[in-house]
Amino acid sequence: MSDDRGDVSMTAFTVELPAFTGPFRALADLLLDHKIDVCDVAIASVTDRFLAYSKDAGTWSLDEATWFLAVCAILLELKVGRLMPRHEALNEEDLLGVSPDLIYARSLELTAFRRVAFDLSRRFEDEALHHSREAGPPPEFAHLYPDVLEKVRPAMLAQLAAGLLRPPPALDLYHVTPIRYTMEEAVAAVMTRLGPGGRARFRELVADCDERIQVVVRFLALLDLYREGKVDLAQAETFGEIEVAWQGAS
Amino acid sequence: MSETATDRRAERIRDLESLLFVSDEPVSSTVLAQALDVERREADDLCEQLAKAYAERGAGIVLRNVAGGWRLTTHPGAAPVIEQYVLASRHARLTKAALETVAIVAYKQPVTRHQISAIRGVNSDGVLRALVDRGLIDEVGREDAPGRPMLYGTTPEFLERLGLPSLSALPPLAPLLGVPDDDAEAEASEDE
Amino acid sequence: MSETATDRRAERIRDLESLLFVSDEPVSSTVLAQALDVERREADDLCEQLAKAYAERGAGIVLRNVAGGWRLTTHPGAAPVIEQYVLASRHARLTKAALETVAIVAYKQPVTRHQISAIRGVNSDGVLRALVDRGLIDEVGREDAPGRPMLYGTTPEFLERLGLPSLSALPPLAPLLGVPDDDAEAEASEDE
Repeated sequence: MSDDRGDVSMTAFTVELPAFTGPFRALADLLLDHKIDVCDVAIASVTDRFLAYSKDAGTWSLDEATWFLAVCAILLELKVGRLMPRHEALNEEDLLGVSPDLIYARSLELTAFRRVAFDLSRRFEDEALHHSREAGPPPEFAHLYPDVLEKVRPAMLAQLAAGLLRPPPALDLYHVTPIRYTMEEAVAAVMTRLGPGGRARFRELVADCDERIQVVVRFLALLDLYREGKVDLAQAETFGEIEVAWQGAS
Repeated sequence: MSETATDRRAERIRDLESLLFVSDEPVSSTVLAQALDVERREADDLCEQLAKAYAERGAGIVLRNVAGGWRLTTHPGAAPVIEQYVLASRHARLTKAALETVAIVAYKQPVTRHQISAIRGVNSDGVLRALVDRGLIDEVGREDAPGRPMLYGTTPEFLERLGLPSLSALPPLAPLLGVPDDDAEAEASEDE
Repeated sequence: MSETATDRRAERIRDLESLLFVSDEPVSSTVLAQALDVERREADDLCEQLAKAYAERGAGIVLRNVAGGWRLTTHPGAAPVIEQYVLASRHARLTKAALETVAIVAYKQPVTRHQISAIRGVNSDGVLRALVDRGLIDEVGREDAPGRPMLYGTTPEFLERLGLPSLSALPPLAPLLGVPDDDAEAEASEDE
């Protein structure tokens, strides 16, 4: 019964985003099904809206709050995985709780693509030994088309010029503020400050951070370590100090 | 009579060779047939005969069916001489990430950027854009789903760069999937 | 011993044929000799042998010694077929190489021959000369640099043919380069 009530309330909770407007539950389903790109959704504004909604509703269902938090956590993880460079090991199925069989099938699929990619690279190389003739008809035929620009449009020239003059794409993070801090760095910083068997408060772990984004990345690193079972996190009261304790093997 | 027929065939091969020589892209057998005033099938026959003649005399030119048409290119053995002559090899090598991505697009097309990232397990936006810039893949439409995400597919240039006549000439993926997976088998038997 | 020599000669003719095939202008025997690593005289011999072979088999390609060097062209007998094909072609009458070159000159002028080749990644001398011959681009001065290389720009005829009042009427390149696109600009102005 309580489940039902939770469902009803969550259905009533709607969001208005550029990518989607409607019940949050429907949005979550679309995101988890990869129908909408998680990077197109500002999770912070969803959270703000949820808090406002909860306040207005006046009642708190533990079920719906838990469900909301769990979904947001998964979305954040997915988003981090998408945004962070070189976080190759991320496996979205792990996070989505899909069956191990499916994860296995997915890894086989990627392996197959990698093998095919190797085959393609050899074909590309073999084929690069063939050169085609781009010169077109010899000058004897020039009289056939006195106006060679007859079918050429300025936009076509612009496209061609842009294709040739475009700088090579660097690491692509166009949809986020440039992040100059890496997870690796942040993990190393957390581990240095904790030391083996050490304890610290989160406040201490980020004391040297200059920018908010640096704190965020360090917090994500902490979550990553928590997920791997290397640290334990405790928070006695809401908005209280977060106690971090090293649990790693060495 | 028979001699005249042979002469006409020789003349058609000559015209075919001239036509392929001036073209800067693969020429479909339909276009060739029209230009030479023959059946499409005969156009293909003539191309095959010409290709064989080149191969037999070890010519510096080869004729192959790529990207939906017939195209003359240089013999691979002459590549060192050509590359020295024309300044530089035009195409930079593709990175491992780019190869992996173009493979996924080739076999899964039309496919969204997000589906690609999901298969690769990493953000593939940058590599996807680089492949579009290189003309190997292109936007081919939008998926009929919320947000209407862009769909990507391979270009004729992709086939040309691989020397393949069509997408169906790509090596099959199924044998590489190795372990038979239950879903695939179930689907296969449903199809039967 | 003699067989090896014959093989080597066959290989050189193959390389020669490849080289002439990709070239869009007459190639001097000096350049051919250098590319094939033979004496100039032998390069001419090889060309004559190849020309004779084409003539004997009634090929669609002929090899001619014209002002400036050796050049492959089509057989005169095939001219009607070529003319029809060229006129029916739905493509722009300029080759991709020519279009690329004229696009670079239009947007980067004044620009040197060397800069164009560097941007395109291939030697563009022949294509450049053809565009000058066609009156679409012209020499506009010399760069104030060692060797004082020639600078190229587009002609008034180029603008006229495109129906543009002036160079500033060319579509802006910035949005196509993807760097400061419309979204980014909109965001930037919102931030202010």
